[in-house]
Amino acid sequence: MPSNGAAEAKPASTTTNGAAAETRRQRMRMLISALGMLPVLLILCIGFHVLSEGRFFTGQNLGIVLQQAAVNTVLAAGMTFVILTGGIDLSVGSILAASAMAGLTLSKLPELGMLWLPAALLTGLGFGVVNGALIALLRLPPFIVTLGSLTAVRGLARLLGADTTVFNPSIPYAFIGNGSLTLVPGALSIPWLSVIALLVILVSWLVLRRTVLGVHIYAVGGNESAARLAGIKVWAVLIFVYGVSGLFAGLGGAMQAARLYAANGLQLGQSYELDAITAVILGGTSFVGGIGSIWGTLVGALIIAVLSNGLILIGVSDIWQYVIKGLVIIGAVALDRYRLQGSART
Amino acid sequence: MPSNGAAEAKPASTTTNGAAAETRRQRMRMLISALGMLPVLLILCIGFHVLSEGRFFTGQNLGIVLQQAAVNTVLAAGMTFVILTGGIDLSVGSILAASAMAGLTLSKLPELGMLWLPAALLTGLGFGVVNGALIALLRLPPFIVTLGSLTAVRGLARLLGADTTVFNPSIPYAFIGNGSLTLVPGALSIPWLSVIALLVILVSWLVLRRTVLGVHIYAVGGNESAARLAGIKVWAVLIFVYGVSGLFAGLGGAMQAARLYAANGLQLGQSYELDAITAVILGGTSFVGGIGSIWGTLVGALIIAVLSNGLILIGVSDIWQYVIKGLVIIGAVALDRYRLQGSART
Amino acid sequence: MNDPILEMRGVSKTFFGIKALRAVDLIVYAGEIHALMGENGAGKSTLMKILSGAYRPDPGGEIRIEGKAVRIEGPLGGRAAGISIIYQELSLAPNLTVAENIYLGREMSRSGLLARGAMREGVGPILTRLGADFLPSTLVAHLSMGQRQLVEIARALHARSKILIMDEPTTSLSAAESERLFALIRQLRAEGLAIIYISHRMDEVYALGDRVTVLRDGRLVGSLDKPEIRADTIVRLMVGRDVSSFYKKDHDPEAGRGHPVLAAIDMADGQRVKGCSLTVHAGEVVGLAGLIGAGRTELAHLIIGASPKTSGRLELEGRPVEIRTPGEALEAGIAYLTEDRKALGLFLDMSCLDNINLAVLARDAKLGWVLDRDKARERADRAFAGLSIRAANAGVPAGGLSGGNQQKVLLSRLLAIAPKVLILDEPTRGVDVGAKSEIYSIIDNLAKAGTAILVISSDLPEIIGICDRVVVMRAGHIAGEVTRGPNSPLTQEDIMALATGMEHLDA
Amino acid sequence: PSSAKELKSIGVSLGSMGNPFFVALSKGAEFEAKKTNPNVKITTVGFEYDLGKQVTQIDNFIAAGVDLILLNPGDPKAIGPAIKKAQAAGIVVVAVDTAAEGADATVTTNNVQAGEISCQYIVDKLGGKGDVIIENGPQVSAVIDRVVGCKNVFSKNPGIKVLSSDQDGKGSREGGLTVAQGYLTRFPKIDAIFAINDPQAIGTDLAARQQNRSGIIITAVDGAPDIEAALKDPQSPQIQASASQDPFFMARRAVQVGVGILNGQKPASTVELLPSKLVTRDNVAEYKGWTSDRSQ
Ligand SMILES: Nc1ncnc2c1ncn2[C@@H]1O[C@H](COP(=O)(O)OP(=O)(O)OP(=O)(O)O)[C@@H](O)[C@H]1O
Ligand SMILES: Nc1ncnc2c1ncn2[C@@H]1O[C@H](COP(=O)(O)OP(=O)(O)OP(=O)(O)O)[C@@H](O)[C@H]1O
Ligand SMILES: [Mg+2]
Ligand SMILES: [Mg+2]
Repeated sequence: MPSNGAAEAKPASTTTNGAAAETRRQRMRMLISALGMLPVLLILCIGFHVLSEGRFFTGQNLGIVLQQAAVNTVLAAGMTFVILTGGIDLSVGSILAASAMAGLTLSKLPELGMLWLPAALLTGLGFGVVNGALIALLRLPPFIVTLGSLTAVRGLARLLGADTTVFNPSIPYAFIGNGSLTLVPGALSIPWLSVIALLVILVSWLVLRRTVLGVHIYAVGGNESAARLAGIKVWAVLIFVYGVSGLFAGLGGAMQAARLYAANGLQLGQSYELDAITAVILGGTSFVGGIGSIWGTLVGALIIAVLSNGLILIGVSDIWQYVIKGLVIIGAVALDRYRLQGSART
Repeated sequence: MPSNGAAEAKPASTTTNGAAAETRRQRMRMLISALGMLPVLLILCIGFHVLSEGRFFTGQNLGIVLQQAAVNTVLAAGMTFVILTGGIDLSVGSILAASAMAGLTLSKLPELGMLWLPAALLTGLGFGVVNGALIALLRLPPFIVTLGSLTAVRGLARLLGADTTVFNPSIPYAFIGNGSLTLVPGALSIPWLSVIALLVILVSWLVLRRTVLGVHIYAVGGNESAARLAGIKVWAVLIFVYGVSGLFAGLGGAMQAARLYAANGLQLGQSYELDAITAVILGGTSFVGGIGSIWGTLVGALIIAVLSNGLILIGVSDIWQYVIKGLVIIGAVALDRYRLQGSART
Repeated sequence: MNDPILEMRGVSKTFFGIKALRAVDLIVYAGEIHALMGENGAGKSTLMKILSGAYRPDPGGEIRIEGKAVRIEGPLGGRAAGISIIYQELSLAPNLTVAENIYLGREMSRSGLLARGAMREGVGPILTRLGADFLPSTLVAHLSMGQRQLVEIARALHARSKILIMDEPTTSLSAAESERLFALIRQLRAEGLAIIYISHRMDEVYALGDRVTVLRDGRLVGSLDKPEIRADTIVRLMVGRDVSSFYKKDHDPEAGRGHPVLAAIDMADGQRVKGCSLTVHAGEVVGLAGLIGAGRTELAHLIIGASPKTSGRLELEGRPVEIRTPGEALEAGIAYLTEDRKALGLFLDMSCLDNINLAVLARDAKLGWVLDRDKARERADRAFAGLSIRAANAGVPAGGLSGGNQQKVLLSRLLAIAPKVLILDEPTRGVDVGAKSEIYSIIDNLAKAGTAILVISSDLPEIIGICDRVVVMRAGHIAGEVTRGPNSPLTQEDIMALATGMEHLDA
Repeated sequence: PSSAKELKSIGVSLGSMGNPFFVALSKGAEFEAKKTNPNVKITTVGFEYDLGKQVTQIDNFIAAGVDLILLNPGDPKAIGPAIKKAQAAGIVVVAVDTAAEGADATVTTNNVQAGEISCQYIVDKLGGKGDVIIENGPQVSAVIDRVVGCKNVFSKNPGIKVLSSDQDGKGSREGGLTVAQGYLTRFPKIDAIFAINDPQAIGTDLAARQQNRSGIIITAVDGAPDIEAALKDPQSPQIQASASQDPFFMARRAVQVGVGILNGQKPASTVELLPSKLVTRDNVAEYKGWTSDRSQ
């Protein structure tokens, strides 16, 4: 019997040790996967800096990159919510265009001009909620619903401006499109567009990681039928995420309108959905749903912006920009897969 | 003991009855879901016939519809293979463009001109196999890989023609693009494009439903790890389906080249992937993989073509065409869901 | 019986630095049923997956089959070596038919074309032998858990191999199906097959096992020959202590039984459940027994609003309640433990912590929405300690745990709710003896505290061990009820008679 | 000339580099720029008719420190603020093909006039009487101008009936083919079709040939290489005229004007309109197309 007792003690202690090692290893693993594509982003930045003879890491250029990443970041943040539930939103580009058109049209009315910003946001929210309702209540596949609204909302955006460009050089709140927030007078300032994008990321992070709703979103993406059985109102979660995606598309529309002072129902936002989805997936969020983080999305959006900016900076021709962009996207994910190989489950 | 035996026989016989009834119910269900969107297609056709004052159901117009549906049908057939495994192929439009460019460029060489058709097919197959290898061997997500090649192959397509429109008014085999196969001389003829599309559907059906490989494709889509455990070479299946998708995109490229006598690396095939995916999903194939049929895809592709043709026929303006198309796509799936509600389990 | 058909020596397996197996030996002879036992997470399934080729072992070990050293490369290698396996996790393609699943990976074809008809005919005999009540052409998606398990068994048997591995094949089977399977297994043993049998049901091991090998923490702790196979010896090897009082039933059904808490009246769904009524009182443990496909799970789903009902009503503590969704059931105080923990229960990619807290997040939240992370961690730690869940910590994804530990995580979620009515569908499926006795004592304590408990189980000894009375379902109807009297204990025979519809014959 | 400021780098942002028109434009720009400074660095990008993308490209040009931006504006007015930003960074901006508000100069084909001569040809051929179609395209200002010019002419002739002008041929062969197939089925009698560019005209001709419809006069605007071939091809007699543009020359002019401004020479007028000449089946032999070698 004593021998038995000893035998019992031994495995117990080793498992405790093992558990500690396990935890350490897990922390490493989580750190690595949280870092995600950051190394790729850094490599790209340094590469472009060298190749562009020092033009990349200048205050002005970094400001431009941030500003260019802003709209896509906002769209991708909304897309992250949607993809986390295992869905997809192809309509963000069209909703962006419709919201910008609605906002600009309103901004030209003398009395109501100041309301253009909320109007754009509400337009986006409205379309998003309709998407969500169709998906959640009629149980239609997200791809088809948002593909349908990609087309239909594009048509509405064109109707709003009677198929012309709406232009308003004196649009209120234009500063959000072209102004900068001065942090240190004369030395450090950040474009308002980037400030908005960062705020969107922060709010998204809060919702996803610090609220009950956030856990529910991950749960619906992880296992929808289990979520339903666990008492989660899946339909409400779905309407929420598509609503957020629409709202952020509306915000993106407002940002573009303020940046361009103009919008065109046909041209604005064409195939923005692909960039947004790419940012989300580059950021490590899984299409299956339930896995991913908003910080990854931010890095993904920055990679796309750095790539566009850097290739022009070093004077690569338009055609080769296509080829290189495509290869870099595949390469980045391959690198990521390789990097995680040791640590991830198969 | 004998009583036991008799008692055992009884539930067995009732369950056999139950099983037979169950099978009958299943057959009904399968018939209904195989019929799929056919009712929607018919409603659309009849609607357009009435609204266009009898112009829709004319031999000539039906020929046009079939012809316009042909390329998308071929792409959607390849996409069906891919989506059945739970994947997606966003690169078909770009591969189509690159194949058409390769074919047309070759067709202008005097000695090798006749080889343009196989060259286009091989170009498509090659890109498809590369997609498949990246997805199957490096285990990269299909969305990202094919998004990357959507961009990179588009660049290559432009490079092939030095970024201009390549045209060849005397391209060999031009008949496949504009000729018709005469069935009853002077009375009945079918455009060659449609003949090719139908052949593609037939071959796809044979492979999917009548070969071992077909079962393996469905198995990989239904439960990838189960397929792996059953000894199926999942990687080979994946390379095959993306190869098929590429090959069919190459065929689509050849069809477009023969139809237009020209190709442009940038413009040709833009956003064809969306139409192909829409056809597949309208046809009832599930994004999750493992569920769907190639006949559904054919019906889906016809719906899209009828919609485009019909709206022009009844003189709906371009803008409203967008709106109506989007709504019809959503409406069709909603109708389908409603129709199936009675017969399917939740 | 002199030369072993299978020798595994010094087999180890490491998952990303975690040792799941440490130099394990296993020797199996032809014509024996070799039971492999051990607690949840001991490494049984891992060892078998190495044998079937699903996992590659760490370098160093050796596998000999019929004396020849073999390297098993992938599932095809396992099959070529004469090994077939029923995996613990069901591994069927739901979108394919029964016949297609059974032939998966080795389909029949004639001149290049698939021979569907021949395949359907080919699986007929084996399905009949297993007593399956579905056709080869049925889609697996339309089968219940138990029926799916029969398909897995049919697939393994159909492969006609030398070594047959069964990893918990009876978890979804009820007594009748299990008996039929046992007869088949004995027959295969007589034909000279070597059968490796994994189960947490002790009675099965006593009934079948010729030899028992026990694993603990990835190590071999001992082998027992037929005469030594007794509950005390096995359990002591497995858990390192005695588990004396296995079924725990301290609550007094007579004294403790309170008012009726849950009354389901005339519930039907128009398909599988045809007008069922039952009542559960406070402090009572009611068993719901029946053959597979009898409709027990469906009835539970109707009660909690997980599927739409065509008729019937519910009363909770005497008052009628309208429950349309599982969420409403939870709000009313009815909690349900699903029988299908992977598909309907757990969130495999989420942490155990989130899995445990999911149902009470809103209740715990600060300001109505903000997560209270301290409370959640406390609750998870308490669950880990209380149910001795084995995982590095509560932060690991639930998918990485062994089956039994996953079950405990899922159960913890329900216990966190502190419901009035607890419906447990196969609560100890895949759970080891130690954990089982823990779960039984939890059930007992809840009953003592006044919770009304309905236990759906296909494990008859379990039902008899823990329940106060047993309601039996047959083909969608309530076939009757078996009550424990002062002098008349519950018996398997009474329950089986009702479940199979032979009560009049026995009487 | 004694250049006060050397031209070191140019940024060019054009509609779509897949269009031979813009390819010819970029070649013209390169030719002229290399003449000024053989080591000049030219970055040419297509904005794919996305205004946002074009503004982004201009930002990138500013960051890259170019001296001159040549752009085909996505929208004549809306691009104004971006142009101001570039000018504030000391960059000279010249618009090509479409006028842009605030640009230092604009060099463009007179698109209204191009539409007018192309449609006047139809009116003349039909003798002022017939059913015609305006096959519209993407609503960019060049297309809008061409349609305006065309409608100007048609509206002056009461005998001409415009059956439809609200379908988008997407500016491509394929779009033209699809739209024309619909038109030909919808209208049993069509006397002439004005397509807003050459690819659409060729697609329209393919549709007509497929349906064995003859006697339809098809005209367009551009004078692209494929319309040259079609105008010489006896198999496509229905394609009869195209109002030509000269992108190579347009770009050369634009660079010349830009370099002039860099050196302090203001042009007389900020907008330089290049007239369009009609290429017909009769004069196509003498036409010097976009791809002919112009570098002498
Ligand atoms: N794919 C995997 N990745 C990481 N760890 C794994 C994997 N499979 C098993 N493990 C770990 O290996 C150990 C042994 O697991 P295994 O499934 O073999 O246990 P088991 O004895 O079959 O338990 P149960 O009785 O619960 O089925 C466990 O700690 C488990 O967490
Ligand atoms: N087509 C199906 N799709 C998904 N799940 C199904 C399907 N058919 C049955 N099921 C599941 O199988 C089970 C059906 O079991 P049922 O209620 O008929 O009998 P039971 O007595 O609970 O038997 P079992 O012991 O097999 O659970 C339920 O869990 C049900 O959800
Ligand atoms: Mg196991
Ligand atoms: Mg059940």
